[in-house]
Amino acid sequence: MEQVAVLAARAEREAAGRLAVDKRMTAEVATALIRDGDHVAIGGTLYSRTPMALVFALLRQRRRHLTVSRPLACYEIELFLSTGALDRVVTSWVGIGLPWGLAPIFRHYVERGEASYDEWSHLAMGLRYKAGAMGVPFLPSLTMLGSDLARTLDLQTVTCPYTGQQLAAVPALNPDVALIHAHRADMFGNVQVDGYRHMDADVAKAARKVIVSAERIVSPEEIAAQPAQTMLPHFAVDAVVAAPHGAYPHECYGLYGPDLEHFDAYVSAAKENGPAAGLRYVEENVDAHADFAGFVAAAGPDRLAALAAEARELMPR
Amino acid sequence: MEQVAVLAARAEREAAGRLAVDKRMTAEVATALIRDGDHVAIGGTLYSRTPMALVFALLRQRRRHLTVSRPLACYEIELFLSTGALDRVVTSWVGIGLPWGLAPIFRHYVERGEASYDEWSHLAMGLRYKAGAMGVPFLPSLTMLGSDLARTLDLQTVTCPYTGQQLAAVPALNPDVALIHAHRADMFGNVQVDGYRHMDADVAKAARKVIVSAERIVSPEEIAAQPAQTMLPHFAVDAVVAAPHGAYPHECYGLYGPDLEHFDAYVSAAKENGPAAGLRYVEENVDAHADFAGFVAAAGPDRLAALAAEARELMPR
Amino acid sequence: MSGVTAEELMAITASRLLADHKVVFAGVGMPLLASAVARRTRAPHLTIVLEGGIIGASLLPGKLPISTNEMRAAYGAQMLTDITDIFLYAQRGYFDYGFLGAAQVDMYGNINTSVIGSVERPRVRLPGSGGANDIISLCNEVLIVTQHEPRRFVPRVDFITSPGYLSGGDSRARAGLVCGKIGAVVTDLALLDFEPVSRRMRLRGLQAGVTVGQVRAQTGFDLLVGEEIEELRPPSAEELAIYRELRDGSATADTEGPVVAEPADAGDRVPAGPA
Amino acid sequence: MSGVTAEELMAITASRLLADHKVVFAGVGMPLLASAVARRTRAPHLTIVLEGGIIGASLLPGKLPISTNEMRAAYGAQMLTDITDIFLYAQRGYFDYGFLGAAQVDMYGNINTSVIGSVERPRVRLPGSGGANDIISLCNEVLIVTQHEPRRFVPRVDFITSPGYLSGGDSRARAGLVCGKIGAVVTDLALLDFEPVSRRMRLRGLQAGVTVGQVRAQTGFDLLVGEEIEELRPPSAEELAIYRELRDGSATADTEGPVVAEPADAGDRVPAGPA
Repeated sequence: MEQVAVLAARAEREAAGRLAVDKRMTAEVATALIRDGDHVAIGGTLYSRTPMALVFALLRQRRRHLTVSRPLACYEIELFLSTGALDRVVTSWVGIGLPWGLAPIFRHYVERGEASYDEWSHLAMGLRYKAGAMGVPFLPSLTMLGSDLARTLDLQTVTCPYTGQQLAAVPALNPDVALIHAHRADMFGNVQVDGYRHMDADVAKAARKVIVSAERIVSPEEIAAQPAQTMLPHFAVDAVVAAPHGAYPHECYGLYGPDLEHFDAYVSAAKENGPAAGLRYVEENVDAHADFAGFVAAAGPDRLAALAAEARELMPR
Repeated sequence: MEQVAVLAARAEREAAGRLAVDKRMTAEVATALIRDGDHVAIGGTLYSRTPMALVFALLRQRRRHLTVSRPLACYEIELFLSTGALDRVVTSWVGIGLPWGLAPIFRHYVERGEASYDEWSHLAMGLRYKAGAMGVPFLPSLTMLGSDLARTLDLQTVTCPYTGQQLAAVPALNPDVALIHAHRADMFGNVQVDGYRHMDADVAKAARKVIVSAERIVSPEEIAAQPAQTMLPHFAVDAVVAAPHGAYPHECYGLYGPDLEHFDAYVSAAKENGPAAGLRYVEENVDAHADFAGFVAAAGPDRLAALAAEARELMPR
Repeated sequence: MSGVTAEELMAITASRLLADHKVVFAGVGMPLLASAVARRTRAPHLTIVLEGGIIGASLLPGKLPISTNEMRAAYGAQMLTDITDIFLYAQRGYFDYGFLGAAQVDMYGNINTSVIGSVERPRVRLPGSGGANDIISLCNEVLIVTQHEPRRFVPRVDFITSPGYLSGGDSRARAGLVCGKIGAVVTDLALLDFEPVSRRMRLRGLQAGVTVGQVRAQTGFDLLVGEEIEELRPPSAEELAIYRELRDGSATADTEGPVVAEPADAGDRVPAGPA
Repeated sequence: MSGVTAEELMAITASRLLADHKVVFAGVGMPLLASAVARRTRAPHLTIVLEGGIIGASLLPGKLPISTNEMRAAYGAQMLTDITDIFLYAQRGYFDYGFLGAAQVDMYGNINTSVIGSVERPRVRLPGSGGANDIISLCNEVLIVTQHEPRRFVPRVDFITSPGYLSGGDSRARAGLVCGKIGAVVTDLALLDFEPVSRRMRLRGLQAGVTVGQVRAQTGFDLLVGEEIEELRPPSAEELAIYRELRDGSATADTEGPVVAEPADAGDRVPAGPA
């Protein structure tokens, strides 16, 4: 387990003094904030609202010795592993999704001991980010008690001073950088999301630096028109990246469904060729394009239109 | 401080088995759930979205030995005191509001030792409800440390098992009954609120029984049309009361402003006559009407229209 | 006529354990199907909660979600919130049932979905807990649904991802798990529960045509056998039709004639979706 | 020409302490006015946060909120959330400044807004902490703004509602208050801070025309005096005009000619609004 350093994260926040300025930049410039060895938290969950434009920009940079945490991790983990960027995964679950079975490249690295997997419960991940976001070093919970998860991670307990009840002390996590994809943001970094929010608000507030990509960059007036929809205020954000279809081939609530055919092709190759398939995927889908827009364009307008129609059909009327 | 009893509250919740049925009833029937000696938590804050229709129904019943908690308490506290219903107030602040000075009837009772005031910090109240809502006996925080609030309340501390940091252990509060006013609810008790939510979600989830009044009773389909606006699910609610203008003379976000003239008249009388003025207010505004609708009607259509116009003017466009 | 798959048999058996008006915390796949069947049959007021932050999920037949975090899971929902909040509802005691699958389950209901072999150098690295550990720690009652095979029903799981009754007796409570219970284990062969004192797994019912001996042969540990063993009703034609319509989007299956369990799909032995 | 009230003098002096691009956690009344003046003058990118759950508050001149929880406070906001969440932002270190008033303040910056007399049988039961205790415990820097009177500047407050430096030295940190500092005390007579080692209150600046002796006479304890005492600029005509427009809804005041402080309104000595 990493050291709990919520006070250090707070001190850094106090000292950093974010400015209320235009924070728009490209994904490449924004992800250059990330250093070798950093802990990067990726927002969204599994294949929903994954900040894929930012993930791709980070993959392009071939960073080394990263730790990545996520609520539930999908095949982006395998891409980081295949390109040699990742030492450690911190999450509660790694896979592709129900129909596709186990994640073959992830298995390859973890079963050989070439990458490590800190396995927490799903709520524990949520509470780790929440404690980091709240500025406290731990939160008490009834989860993980008695399990081998707790034993493996050396999870500590805490005793309630009023009742004597023994609870798990879930330690705060303050990632170095958070990557978040949102529906809308203004140039200052006021961020709005539609539908459920996964763990994104806590992931971002816990992190020391926050990079947000958004489907649309909107005016501050458009943000103020629906202030209760705002998930993050500008002073919790360092960089704003315009990224239409920025979660593709994953889904973005209300805007486009997941591209399951894309998943199929990836998983077939990964099952057959392991890490080589992961590396090849990055070369063909990340490196081969000038930017993320090129990757999205390669999907073709018909496929994008079909995914958008699928999303619309599922929305409340 | 009351005993921390989050596990008992949970056991009660498990055993109670709320049914997913039509929960509509009158304010009088709903507030009959409240017993002498109960701890009643009142939602909203100060003079915003106070569940006044429910408060009035409870005042009418002349319960005894109640404890009342609230984020910030307004003159409803004085009405409970003046009618002999209240033994103890649990909050961080009691007053009428900036222009009106100290709350004279509240002072009368507390300075004579005829009612007690457990004074917490505002965040501590929020964390007390949140711990109760989360099902944990305490939450750690940096608030209240070193203060006479902590000393007076015998607030305990807890040590982080990872960092050694000493934090306040803010004890869970699980009120017997919560009273909440909302913009919309369906008959099952799915509850939606516009604008900010004060501490209402946590207040309700912490409580053992939950009574919700709503400006409008809507269809389940109308709830499902904006599911991200839902603040409470039906299984957290026991009773649903239709109450148009149910926060009047306090305000309801987007719908009507506070009736400051009504406050002026109340405060003038309270300053002059103390508890007798509070009792008289209840007789004239609660007892004299058959129901809350009668009290609202007495304000007259012109005043209500002016308050509605004031609210509309402040909303984002 | 079409036979009944092991999955159909388990889902429909499990659906009958869900009482009306309750709240069920379901994962995708069989738990969601079982919950949806219950809503369409004997528990129309059952509320389905999904960990993605979804309360009161409806389901579009034939478009069941693959993930609890995707739009299809949110279809028709009464409330959308965030993931952590959903689990905190569980911790408060709002969720009457939780559903879990298992790569391995032992005689005390402990579940492994983490590793086959050692955690340091696993033979198979499984996806991990997801919400499973939380569900078994926090929900009021947990139902375990899994195929009945000796390699799954093991004396001791390689790794306790999700704590059942730990080493039996009061060891669960002593570990601080003061809430929740393991209500039942539903398999393609049987219905089981846990003896109240020892907390060891106990046979309570048999799927149609199955014998106690067959169950014992498929169980890798010494199973307690209840005094009265119920014979479970086979899925009705109506239940099967509803199940298949939900899964496929239309009632494609012929539901006439006697219903017979087909051999379970061997497939992957691990639940591939997050619990 | 119209004179300057004590409140105007304090608000405008305080407004100058707010740097651009920072985040200020303001209460209603003078703190909000001071913050709004700062935004209209030297700190256009200042973000105003109100405890009702409001981030990025704008203000309609002449319609300032009476409560931080009312609609007028939310006018033009960038974000609305709940109360507890706002304070947790403070606990995370997002709020550069917090503003507090005081019924009593002592030489270590401890504040009382709870009781005059004993807590068991108070002579005056004041409203209580509201968010004041949280603000001084959690914000990065706190500014105390209050009129300079001996009955307010007491050697020892009757009750520590909001902990400043407690008994001085490192006693604040030893109590677990490892964040935050008391940056300044702004009064109608002076600007004060706290000596870094003893943490005793220290005179740093004088309002125009005020002497050290006058400040000492209005302070109920032995005040440290800094080596260099700044003379504070009186409010400019522009600052006054902006202040009065915000307060009254139009520039009613004549802002020509020299500006002189009028005697402060005696009034209630307690801050009547929640901090």
